[in-house]
Amino acid sequence: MWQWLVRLYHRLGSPKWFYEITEKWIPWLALVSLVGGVAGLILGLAYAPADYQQGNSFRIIYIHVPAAILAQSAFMMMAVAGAVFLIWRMKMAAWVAKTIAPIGASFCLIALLTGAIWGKPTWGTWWVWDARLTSMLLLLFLYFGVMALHQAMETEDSGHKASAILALVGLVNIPIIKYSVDWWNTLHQPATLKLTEKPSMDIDMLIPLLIMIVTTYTFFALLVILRTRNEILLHERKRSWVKKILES
Amino acid sequence: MQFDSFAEFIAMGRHGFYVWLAYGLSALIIMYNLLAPLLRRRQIIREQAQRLRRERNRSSQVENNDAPSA
Amino acid sequence: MTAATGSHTIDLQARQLCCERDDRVLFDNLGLQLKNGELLQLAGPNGAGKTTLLRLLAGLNRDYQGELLWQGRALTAVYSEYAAQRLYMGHLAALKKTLTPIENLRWLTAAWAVGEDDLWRALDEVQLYGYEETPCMQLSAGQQRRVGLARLALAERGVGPCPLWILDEPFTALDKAGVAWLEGRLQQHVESQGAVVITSHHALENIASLRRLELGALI
Amino acid sequence: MTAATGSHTIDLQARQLCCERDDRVLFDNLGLQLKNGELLQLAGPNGAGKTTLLRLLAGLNRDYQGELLWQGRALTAVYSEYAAQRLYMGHLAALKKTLTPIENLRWLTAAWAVGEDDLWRALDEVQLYGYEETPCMQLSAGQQRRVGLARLALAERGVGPCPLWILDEPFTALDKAGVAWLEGRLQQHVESQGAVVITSHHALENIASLRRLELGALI
Amino acid sequence: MSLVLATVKRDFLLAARNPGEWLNPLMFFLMVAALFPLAVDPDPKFLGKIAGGVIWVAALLATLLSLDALFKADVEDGSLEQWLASGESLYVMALGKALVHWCISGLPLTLMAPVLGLMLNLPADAYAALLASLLIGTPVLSLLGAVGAALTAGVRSGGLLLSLLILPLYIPILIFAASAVYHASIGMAYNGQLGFLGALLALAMCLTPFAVAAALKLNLSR
Amino acid sequence: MSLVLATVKRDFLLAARNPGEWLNPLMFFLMVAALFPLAVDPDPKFLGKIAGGVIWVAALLATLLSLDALFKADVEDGSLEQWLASGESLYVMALGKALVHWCISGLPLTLMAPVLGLMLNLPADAYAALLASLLIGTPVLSLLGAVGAALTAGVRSGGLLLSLLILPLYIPILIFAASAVYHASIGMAYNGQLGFLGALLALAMCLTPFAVAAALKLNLSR
Ligand code: HEM
Ligand SMILES: Nc1ncnc2c1ncn2[C@@H]1O[C@H](COP(=O)(O)OP(=O)(O)OP(=O)(O)O)[C@@H](O)[C@H]1O
Ligand SMILES: Nc1ncnc2c1ncn2[C@@H]1O[C@H](COP(=O)(O)OP(=O)(O)OP(=O)(O)O)[C@@H](O)[C@H]1O
Ligand SMILES: [Mg+2]
Ligand SMILES: [Mg+2]
Repeated sequence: MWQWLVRLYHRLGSPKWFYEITEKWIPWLALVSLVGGVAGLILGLAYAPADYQQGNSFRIIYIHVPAAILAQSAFMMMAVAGAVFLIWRMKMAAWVAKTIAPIGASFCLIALLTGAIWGKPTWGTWWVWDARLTSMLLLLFLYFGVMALHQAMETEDSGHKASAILALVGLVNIPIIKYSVDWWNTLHQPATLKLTEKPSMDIDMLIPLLIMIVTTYTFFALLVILRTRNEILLHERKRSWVKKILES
Repeated sequence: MQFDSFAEFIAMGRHGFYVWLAYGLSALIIMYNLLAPLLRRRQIIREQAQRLRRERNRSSQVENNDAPSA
Repeated sequence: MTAATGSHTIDLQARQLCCERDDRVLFDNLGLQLKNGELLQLAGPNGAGKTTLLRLLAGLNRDYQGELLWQGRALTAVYSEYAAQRLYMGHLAALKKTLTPIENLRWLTAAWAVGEDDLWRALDEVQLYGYEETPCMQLSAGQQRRVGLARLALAERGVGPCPLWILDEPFTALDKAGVAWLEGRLQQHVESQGAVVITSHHALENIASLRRLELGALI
Repeated sequence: MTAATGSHTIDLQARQLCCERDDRVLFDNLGLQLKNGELLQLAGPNGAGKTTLLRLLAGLNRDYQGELLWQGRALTAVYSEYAAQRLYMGHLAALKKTLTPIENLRWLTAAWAVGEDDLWRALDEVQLYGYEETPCMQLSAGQQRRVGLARLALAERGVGPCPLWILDEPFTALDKAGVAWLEGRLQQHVESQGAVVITSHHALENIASLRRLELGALI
Repeated sequence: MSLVLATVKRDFLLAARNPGEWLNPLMFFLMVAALFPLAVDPDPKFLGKIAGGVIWVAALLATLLSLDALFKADVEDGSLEQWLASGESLYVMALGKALVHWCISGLPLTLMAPVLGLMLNLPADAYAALLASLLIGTPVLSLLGAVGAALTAGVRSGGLLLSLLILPLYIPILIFAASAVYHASIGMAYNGQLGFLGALLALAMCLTPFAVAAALKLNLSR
Repeated sequence: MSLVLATVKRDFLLAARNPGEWLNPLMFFLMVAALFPLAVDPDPKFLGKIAGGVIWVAALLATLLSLDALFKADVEDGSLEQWLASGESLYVMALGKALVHWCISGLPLTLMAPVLGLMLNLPADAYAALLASLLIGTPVLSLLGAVGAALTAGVRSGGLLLSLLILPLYIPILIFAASAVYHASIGMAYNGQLGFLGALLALAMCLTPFAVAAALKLNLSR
């Protein structure tokens, strides 16, 4: 088992292996994303029953919730990749961390935008300082910080390291931020406006949601792979195997 | 199927604007995320192939220049 | 040779110049005159006041007693006219580290009518060929200095309309080839009726019309 | 002579060192060894990689391939031990402009057991007598460099426990007397079994055990 | 003039090369505005009442922070010395620098403000006044700020000294602008305030460049 | 260790030689707090309600601004290079720098806060909570801020980038501290909040120096 992990680690650390293996994965990931997306959206938009309170506006959930969940876990992945880079100096990890940042930020933005749009018909306002919303906004800022820091550093390598450090510090802080914001909000503000937290969901509503969540993760993997391959091409351009690709 | 007609589907019972705005914006962001790496890939390949060609040319020139003296 | 330098008469005079810094008199009752075709080297030990005097002559420091004249008129009175005819290079290179040599040079020569090609050729001449589009922060110490010196290369091509050069330690960080190039450049400028004031600890032996002004040893 | 330098064996080795910056290979497969009593001058044109190599040897840049050994062990592994025995002076002088030379020197030598008197004497030796309590921003370019060089004067007095000196262009901005002093100081240090690595465009002729390492001409 | 134009071009180029220069003030603007509900009270009705003021304070602070770098880099790398050596008019140079500064800080702030209005629940009637006041007010901030930036350019850790010098000068703008937004939000006329801001702008355009030019020359005493 | 001590001493000396370093944050603190009544509504009752929050926001922004210079000067003049060359523990160095920073920014702010309380009509019951929360909270601000300052030390115009990086991390402190003051002002217990701030302080003391040390090493890639 350990042997196998070590081998996997070394393989993952090899840009060539990654580039070649993902060549095979891409069509499958794209297919799953496409089929899942189409199926989830058709089921969610057309077949799921309308919410008895919110009517059809609740259908935003099928993009909102997957995006929100993904945005949070992407930050974790980014920090872990950054840590791997800091500790073992694995270049691949740095590239992966670098590519996750803008994608995670995009999903964070999607969650915020769709949430805000959803808020208008449900709460009558685009934005309230609810705990969830606030911590999501702060997450977006953390993403922006990581990206801005990366591009501000003089050299690529110090950019990788700096943003990895920041991502780790942010990772420690996310639970603290979340906790404090939850606590602040439940204390300050009576629960006039809350995300609808229905304990149980209609199964017809739930299935498309699950499909969309899985699809979002697949799509995320696809995006990360595409961007990482670009980094590989750029940084390994002097290796003979890349030259072969360039010449073809 | 929850909707009787396409028009109804679009209208989403008063909430059409919000639903479609949300999905529209998301689609834009997602499309950007999908297209950006693909376009970037093409750009990288174009640039690097050019660079390679330039280097090839230069090194072959140098060899040509060197040949008589050697 | 160059139209620009030929058509101007250089006449910079200092009379009874006196400057003190923090109660130490750096120089007192100093007089000098600079004409076309001359090179004046300010020499002296560290802290003698070379940089201070150079900045006075350049009109960048007005904290002195005595008179400074350009073509017979007070330097402060004809400053903008004077400024258009002298090139000043201090310790600081006025480079933006995120910009490339070509972009920096374009800014440095904004006041001159210089074509793009001239800029590229000037960079080539100071041995920055191949580095024209590398951000300056990635250049070595000597390469960064060379970006600033490229202005002198331009002047040679007849496009730098500055007959009077005022240079503070221009040899800093240059390698042997660079030093030789700069010496040649100075010589050439002086020969074509320009004038140069320079501070340097470097011995400038090859230039005919060299004058040295030794500033007081403090130590 | 000095207790400090005599008691340490210097043994710095580089094996198959290779470093590239932005796709340009600066040096490749470079090997060198430095022992007590040796002076190694890194020479070469601007941009050859002298500063880069110097920082690798000082352990301040770890972006290289190959091996760097201090007394047979990897430099990074024994870094703090190594650091205590080598003195590094880069382009930047680590001076605070609002503090005086004596205050700056006190900080620069914090790791050594140096008495107040030694500090004053060291400043005196680099010709900063009378400027000990002038804020550094009021010093001339050469005088500021001298504050940093005062550390070398201290080492001479047997209190600077650094047998290995790593200096980047230490002659910058020095006048003739300063250059002479520094050359003498280097000579003396090497004679008393210290070792020096230096980058300089200056020709160091007077030192017996001088070795030059010419880094590649790029141009 | 050629140097001024070249400098304006170069400054835009620098901003493009280093997007942080104009993105960071924007982010800061967003964040200061976001701090308030967190520190004070997130109740939408309450926020709506203070929104105009908070947005203006945030805009002011964001501008203030971005000013620090306005001349400092130029002093440190010797560009300023070259301006002075060029003998060109420092008056025009000051105007050019302030213009660039406004384009990369004031203008984006103005465009971003409606988003903050949404987040702070600004009453719908007040958006026009908010935009108008920012559009007229932020150039004044840039112009006045340039004076402070020039005065402190030679000073290390000048960032705070700058705030100290400039904040008092910013206060009239803040008062009038915030009051314009507030009046708009309760449905009253606000032309008076805008007129005053416009007058300030005209005044600042004429006078501040002199002060900037004089202040820049100070950096040359050495 | 000797270098760390020497550096701490030197930093205090620098602050004494250049009083702006610690006076400016203080002035800024005063002024931000003074801007609010101008921009919002000078009614004392209303002010009393928001006073705690406003004071904390002002303290936070003042700290943020003073952080910019924390390592930047050391990077630029080569002091950082000398630390690294010395081979001494950067962890201790980071702690030392944060300590000095707190002494010349957080501590004076804390001592100044009651004056602001008076100006903003803070309820009498809340002063103890304000002081306690500042005393525990500002060191955390300095420690976390040191991480940001170290990360941006090599970056030109890092001042704003720093804010962007650090503000989200400051939010928990702001929330708990402001809520402590608010609770005190309406006569409720606030030990919980202070306890949380204390826990954050302990955590920050242990962890942030690692991040600072790692970040400082980045500046040596060249
Ligand atoms: C900008 C505004 C909003 C943001 C930033 C936001 C953010 C989030 C986040 C972070 C989650 C948690 C996903 C998870 O980890 O499980 C979530 C879930 C959810 N949100 Fe939103 N939201 C916003 C507005 C709304 C609105 C207006 C509604 C509907 C009235 C809504 C309904 C939901 C629902 C139903 C869930 C899933 C329930 C759950 O997992 O607890 N959200 N949102
Ligand atoms: N931070 C950097 N990033 C990328 N390339 C760099 C960086 N610093 C230096 N270089 C490149 O490395 C090469 C060597 O630089 P280095 O500073 O070592 O030269 P040097 O020999 O010290 O020259 P000089 O005599 O001018 O001081 C140069 O070509 C330079 O362009
Ligand atoms: N800003 C200043 N305020 C007060 N005194 C100063 C200032 N700048 C320089 N001095 C003093 O003026 C004297 C001359 O300085 P200057 O820089 O002209 O010397 P220099 O001849 O150029 O020396 P170097 O060869 O070291 O460059 C020095 O003694 C210095 O202490
Ligand atoms: Mg000088
Ligand atoms: Mg060098």
